[in-house]
Amino acid sequence: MTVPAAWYLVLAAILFGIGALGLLTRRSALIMFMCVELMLNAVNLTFVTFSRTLRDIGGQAAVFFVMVVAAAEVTVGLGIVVSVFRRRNSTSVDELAEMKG
Amino acid sequence: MHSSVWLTLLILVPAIGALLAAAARRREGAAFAVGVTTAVVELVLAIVVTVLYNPHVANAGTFDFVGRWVLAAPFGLAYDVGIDGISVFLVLLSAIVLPLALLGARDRRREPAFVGWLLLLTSATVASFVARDLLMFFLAFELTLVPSYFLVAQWGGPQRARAALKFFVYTFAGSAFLFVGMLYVAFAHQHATGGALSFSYAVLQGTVLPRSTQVWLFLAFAAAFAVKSPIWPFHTWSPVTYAEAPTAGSMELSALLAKLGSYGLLRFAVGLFPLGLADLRPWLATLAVIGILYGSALAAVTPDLKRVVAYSSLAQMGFVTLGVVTGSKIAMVGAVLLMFNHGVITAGLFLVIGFIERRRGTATIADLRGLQGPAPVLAALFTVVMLASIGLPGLSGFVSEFLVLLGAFATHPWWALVATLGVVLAALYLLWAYQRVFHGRATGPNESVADATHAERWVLAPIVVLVVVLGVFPKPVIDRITPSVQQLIVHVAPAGVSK
Amino acid sequence: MSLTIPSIHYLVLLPTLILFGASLLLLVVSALVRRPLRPAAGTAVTVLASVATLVVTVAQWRDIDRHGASTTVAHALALDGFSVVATAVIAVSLGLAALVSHDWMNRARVVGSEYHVLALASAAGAVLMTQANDLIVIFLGLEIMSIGLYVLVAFDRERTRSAEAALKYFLLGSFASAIFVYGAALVYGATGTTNLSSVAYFLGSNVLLRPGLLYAGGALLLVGFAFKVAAVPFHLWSPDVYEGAPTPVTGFMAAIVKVGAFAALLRVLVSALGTQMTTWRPILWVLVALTTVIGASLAIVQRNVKRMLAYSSINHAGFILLGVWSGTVPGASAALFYLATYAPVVVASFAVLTLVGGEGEDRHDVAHYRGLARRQPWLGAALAILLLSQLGVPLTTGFYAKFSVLAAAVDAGGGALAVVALLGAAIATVFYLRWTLTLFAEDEGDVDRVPVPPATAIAIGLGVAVTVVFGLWPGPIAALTQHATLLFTP
Amino acid sequence: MTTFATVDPLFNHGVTWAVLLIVIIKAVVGFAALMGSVTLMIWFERKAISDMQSRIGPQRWGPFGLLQTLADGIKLFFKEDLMPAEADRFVFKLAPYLVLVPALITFSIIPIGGTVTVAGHVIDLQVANPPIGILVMLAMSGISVYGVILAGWSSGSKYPLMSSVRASAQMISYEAALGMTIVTVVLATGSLSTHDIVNAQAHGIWHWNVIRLGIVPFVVFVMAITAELNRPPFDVVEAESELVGGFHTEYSSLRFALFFLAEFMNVITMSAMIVTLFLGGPAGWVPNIPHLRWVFPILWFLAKTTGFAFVYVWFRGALPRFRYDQLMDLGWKRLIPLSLGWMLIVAGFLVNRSWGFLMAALVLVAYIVLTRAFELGDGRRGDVLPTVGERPLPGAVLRAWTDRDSREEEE
Amino acid sequence: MIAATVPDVLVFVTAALLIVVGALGVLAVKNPVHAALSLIMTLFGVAIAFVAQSADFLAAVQVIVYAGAIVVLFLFVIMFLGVDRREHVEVEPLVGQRAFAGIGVVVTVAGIVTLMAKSHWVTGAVAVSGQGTPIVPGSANVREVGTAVFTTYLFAFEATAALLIIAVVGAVLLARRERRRDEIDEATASAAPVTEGSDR
Repeated sequence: MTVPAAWYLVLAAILFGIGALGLLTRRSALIMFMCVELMLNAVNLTFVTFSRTLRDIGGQAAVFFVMVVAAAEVTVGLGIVVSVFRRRNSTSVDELAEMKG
Repeated sequence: MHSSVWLTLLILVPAIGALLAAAARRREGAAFAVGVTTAVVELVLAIVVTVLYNPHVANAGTFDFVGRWVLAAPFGLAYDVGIDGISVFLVLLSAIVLPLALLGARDRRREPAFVGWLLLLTSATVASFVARDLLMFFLAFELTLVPSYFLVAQWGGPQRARAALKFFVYTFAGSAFLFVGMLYVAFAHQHATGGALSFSYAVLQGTVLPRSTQVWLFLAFAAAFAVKSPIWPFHTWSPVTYAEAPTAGSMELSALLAKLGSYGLLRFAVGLFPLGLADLRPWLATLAVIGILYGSALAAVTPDLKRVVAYSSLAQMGFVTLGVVTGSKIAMVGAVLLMFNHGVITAGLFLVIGFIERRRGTATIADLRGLQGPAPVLAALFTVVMLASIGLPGLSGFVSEFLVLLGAFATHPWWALVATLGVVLAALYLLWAYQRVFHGRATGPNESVADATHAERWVLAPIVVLVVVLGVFPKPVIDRITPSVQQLIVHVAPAGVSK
Repeated sequence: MSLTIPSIHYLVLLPTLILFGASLLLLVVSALVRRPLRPAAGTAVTVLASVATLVVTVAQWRDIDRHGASTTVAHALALDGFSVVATAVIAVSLGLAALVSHDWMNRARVVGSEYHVLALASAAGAVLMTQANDLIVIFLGLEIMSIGLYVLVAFDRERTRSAEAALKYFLLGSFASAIFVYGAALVYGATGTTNLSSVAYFLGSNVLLRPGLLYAGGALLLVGFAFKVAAVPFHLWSPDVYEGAPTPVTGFMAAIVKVGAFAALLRVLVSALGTQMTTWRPILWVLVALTTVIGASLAIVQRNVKRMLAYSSINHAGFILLGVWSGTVPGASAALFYLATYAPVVVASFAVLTLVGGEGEDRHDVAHYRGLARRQPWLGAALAILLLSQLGVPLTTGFYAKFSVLAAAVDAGGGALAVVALLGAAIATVFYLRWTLTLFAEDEGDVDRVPVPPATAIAIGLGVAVTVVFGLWPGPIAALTQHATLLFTP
Repeated sequence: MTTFATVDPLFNHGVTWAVLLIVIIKAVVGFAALMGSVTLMIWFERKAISDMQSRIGPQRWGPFGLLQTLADGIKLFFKEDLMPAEADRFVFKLAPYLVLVPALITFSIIPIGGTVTVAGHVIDLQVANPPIGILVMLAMSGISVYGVILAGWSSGSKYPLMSSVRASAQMISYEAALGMTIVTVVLATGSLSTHDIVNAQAHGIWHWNVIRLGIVPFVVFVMAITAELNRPPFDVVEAESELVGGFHTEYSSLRFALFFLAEFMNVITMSAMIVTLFLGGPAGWVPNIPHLRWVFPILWFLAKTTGFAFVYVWFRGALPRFRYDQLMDLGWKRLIPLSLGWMLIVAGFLVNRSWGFLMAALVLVAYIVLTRAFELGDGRRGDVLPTVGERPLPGAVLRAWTDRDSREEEE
Repeated sequence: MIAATVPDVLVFVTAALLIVVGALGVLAVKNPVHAALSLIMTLFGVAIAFVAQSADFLAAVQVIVYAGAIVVLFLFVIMFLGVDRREHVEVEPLVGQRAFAGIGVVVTVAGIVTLMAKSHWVTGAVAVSGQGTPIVPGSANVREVGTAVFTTYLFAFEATAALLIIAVVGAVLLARRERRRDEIDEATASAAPVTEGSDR
């Protein structure tokens, strides 16, 4: 038997937090985007851990879908980054100066 | 019992007139003609209804012309009309003010729209006076905002946009409370009886609510009506809006929309939550008295003639409020009568000021002087209306104010005593204003002010007639009001209102 | 080992199949013809698809009448009155938005059918969200809808701002998705399933003595939804995105995102977590209060009409949330009524903005609306009615929408919250009226008339007609939404 | 469908020290064998190419120049290790290992023989038999991209960077086709484990996947894997004429040797993988010689693998390099649709015959649609160079598939 | 629950270190390429955690999809755009925004962990729905995952098809060079005769 589920859950929560923090504090669109991936990975880890604890394969199936979504998001997201870059030579969110939050 | 078709016509005629007027945008003066025709038809209808009204209808409370159709059951929305002694005169008032406003304060700028909004406003006002359903009342009450907003915001003075907005936001915020309170009552009733959602006044009157709830609900209702009325300290929108509005707008606002507030207070807040009133009475009476004194004081010092009337309206509405909340039958009758009389008087005052403004382009007291010389008839007309407003015995204002004070003395002597001071102050500030504007020696542009034209005289004539007739012989009116007030008092009697 | 493939009720799937099928059809056809497709082709297919969807919803409604609500494909999708009405609303929004986009594309000289491909797919995603009965399916529907919208937001290649808005929308959108799916994971841990019916069943048959995990999951789900519907304080993206996106897209987005996200939110909160109402209500209370008041307040200071409408839409989101807050059957149907009446209005409003904004979208200041109703009475009056409807003036659908959510809230014991929301509405009147008044103000005289192409005119006309006709006679929609209750209500 | 034992029989009785020892021995032997064969492979390639080009090739060191590779290695070891000034030092050092390690790991899942029983322990003759088997290979081919892409990037130099970008695009493009052919194999086998895959092909040549699945997946796989390895004719990544020396231009000394090592290791591993997936792995005729029966599968395996290693060398010797756009064209427009369509057909036939024909019909329709779409797409793209008609690839089948549309236009 | 053995703890610690260090790397490093490398590290850590919890199939998919495709795509875009050597940074759009975000995230995560701990980490009934297939520890569960995907999550699986199509269409549309009708009219006018034999 492996280590208690709690360890993995806390690990996932920390990973999620780091991802969220990165998304909120970094200014480079690409890295913000990587942080989203971190968050999704935390979700996957959580799903798998629960799946093991609950002895239900559903959690693993859910991870499968999260991965598909991640792939789709990356495709479009990078497309947007490229598109922005083509129009303005930067991907830094701060430089979206025309906009005021 | 008469058919509710009359009331429906009263609502529909101006609405249709408004559409026709708006459609008549091509031809010069066509809209005005449509407006006047509509106004005359409306007035005739209103007079017919007033005459036909039977104050002793037994089987529908004191309401006549009743009719009820459920329009949208899920919302509890129903078309439910009927009038009693309280509302019949307010309907009449609406019908009287409309032609006066059209004829006396004609505005040729974008006339179709002007006439259209004015007619629409009348329609909404009449609808709210005849509504016997809380939701229908609320709808009409809110609908009055749109035309009056546009009237003020498009045809008003230099500060019109701000004034109109202030007016709209204040009243809208006030009605938020009314709306929630109304929903609460309806749901309380629905939960108690288990039937369909209904906002019918007659039905909701039967709802038994705990005392504390009634206090809260009364406050919620009062919030909306206090803004509209206005009651001190919710009046801050009124002087600026009255001053900035075009003459017709000021007339409608002060003569009718203000009455909507006090009417709502009397009909719905008092009628539905007698226990709430019982707890809140001293506070409301105090506010009313403060309003009387405050309005009078500011009317004395304000530099603008329109604002003088605005503040005097605040004071007069203080009397109405005092009459409504004291709970004595006499005071209530007085309050209802005062609503009508004040409506007539204030419309007259604004008309005269409008005439002056039309001639001089300003209503600032400091710019006016000695108008009596060049315009004696105008001065005379102003004097009559002003004296009525002061409450000179023999004119209509006196009767109603006297009744209010009489009733109030019986129940709230101290308050009444202070309020009496307001009568004195009214004499002071109005006479002073009169003196500054009409007396003295006319110089500069004031010298060449034209006297009242025939048209203007004819417009003011009905007001003068009403002021005099109701001052001398108010009995038929009082006779029609009393049974309804009596009915209301019987309903709220357990709360110890009657005296 | 053999698989038992779950039974599939194709009627349930049909709206999604039609919308997505139309999308694929356009995609394939545009790959197979030599010249790029004219916008007319895409518009025609989209409008037909939305009409077909509407027809299907009628059939679905009859089916529900006969057999009652049901789930299908291993309980992943629910067929209930709620989803049917929401689907119909999405279809209507899609059709109207397609008409508006048609003229926009002609004006901007955009060719090809990609716009409609994406719009149809987004709508399909939104429909999925309304039907989804499983957190994972909600998530996928959310993503299908959002991804289409991200691209649509970036669609205007003339303006840098469009792509920047897309980037911002994308980053915050995926942030929201991640939060949402983390919430789904925690709910899965708390209940052992992601299926909403099973969650409801589990929570109904077990009393959780230590519901911390469930609370955490529910809160995260709520935050995810709050981002999507731009509830304060999760609204920061919305004004920028609304402003940056091509105007027809903004209207489309404002309509379908709200319908999809609120439908899913209702299903999650009311159906699945209905037993936990006492827990999520206080959170929603705060959200509603903030959203209505702050949304309206921030709208006042805007000069750009698109941003103004963005904040106004935040304000509306607050009102719809109020219906959700009630957590009752009337609350759900009130929220649905609100959505059903708001969607056409907002699409039509943005249609007017599209026209006035002009090519290059540089005429979005309130000042550009000066005297519009004088120059073009019909257009001006239409916008005035739409604005007044959003304001909630009686005799428009906006009034009944606000009425029903407030009624539901008061009924559920939220009088204070209703007052707060109404004060928010009172604040909102400031900018609606200021704008309306501008329409009727004297203009400088040398302003050109705005061309009004027929398709957009139809869309605006329909929007106005809906708000006026049902404003005078709200019975049908009200009855429809009242019967459209959720499958599992506590 | 038969159920396969997915768990290594070695672990049937728990993990003991003896078992651990066996695992370690397997790993060491596998590693050593691979390293040894790499030296042989390099020698083999040089010799074979030399023969094709009528040269002699290495001959000085050892018999037939067999020790030439060793000598080259020693030379590289003593050369100066250069670090470009603009380089990203950490990544620059990391990259070679990222190429090497996946190659090694991939080899570990290849079954090189049947089973032997030593002291009661049943030992599979493969380093590891994870239940997810073939996915390890896909994963590792995914990882090996990083070595290439990071090596080029970290050099801080233009041409290597360009080469990296090409490499990443190429590898991603071909991975899809690769994955789908593997799916075809997995569909037919019903298991991901390489062990099961070879077992399923053990009953004669007609059960080999190359025949059982139709020749198409095999051909696609060979092409895709060649592209994955950046081997000729898909070696645009290191096209000397365009990109100097490719992504490892800036590398020298031992690090360069590591790249070199990895490339040849990959050739062997992928040859072995082809043999495992399509040619029955160690399957073959086994003469009934007591105690030596276990040797023959290994010999069969080695023979097949060597044959394939020769094919790679042959490619290199015989075929000119693709242009970059042709390469992408081939990957996206031919191989991916082809492998996808074939996968669907195979899946259909696995259910039953009518489904198979239905799928085939659908694929045919899709093919027609795609051809039309591609043709139009080429027509719309005004600024791109026209594609070349004759594609320098072996195999008439593939040419027929890939060239059909251009031939039609010729007519 | 049986107490964890030393190897299990070691595996966990390895995974946790990889995950946390990698994540912090993404959070902290300047260079996007390094961030991508850190991301891979985290991804591998997660893959190890998957294996340790008998989700071998997912671990493989994790490496194939995330490391093999997603991060490569990242790197590809980074290099394609040439944004690797600089990150335009260090303007605070809102005063104290970063500190605020930091506190917010820490509080949220702490809150989630506390709530989870209070509910003893997991409260769902074991295989409550009865639709899911149970996990067999020690096997790869490929078959079980497949079964779940094609039964319980059949619809979700079909929805992914739509998702991926829309994503591809969107990405192609975004990355394509912009053309407007007038340009295309020109292009087709000149290209039309060429298309017939353009392959030469």
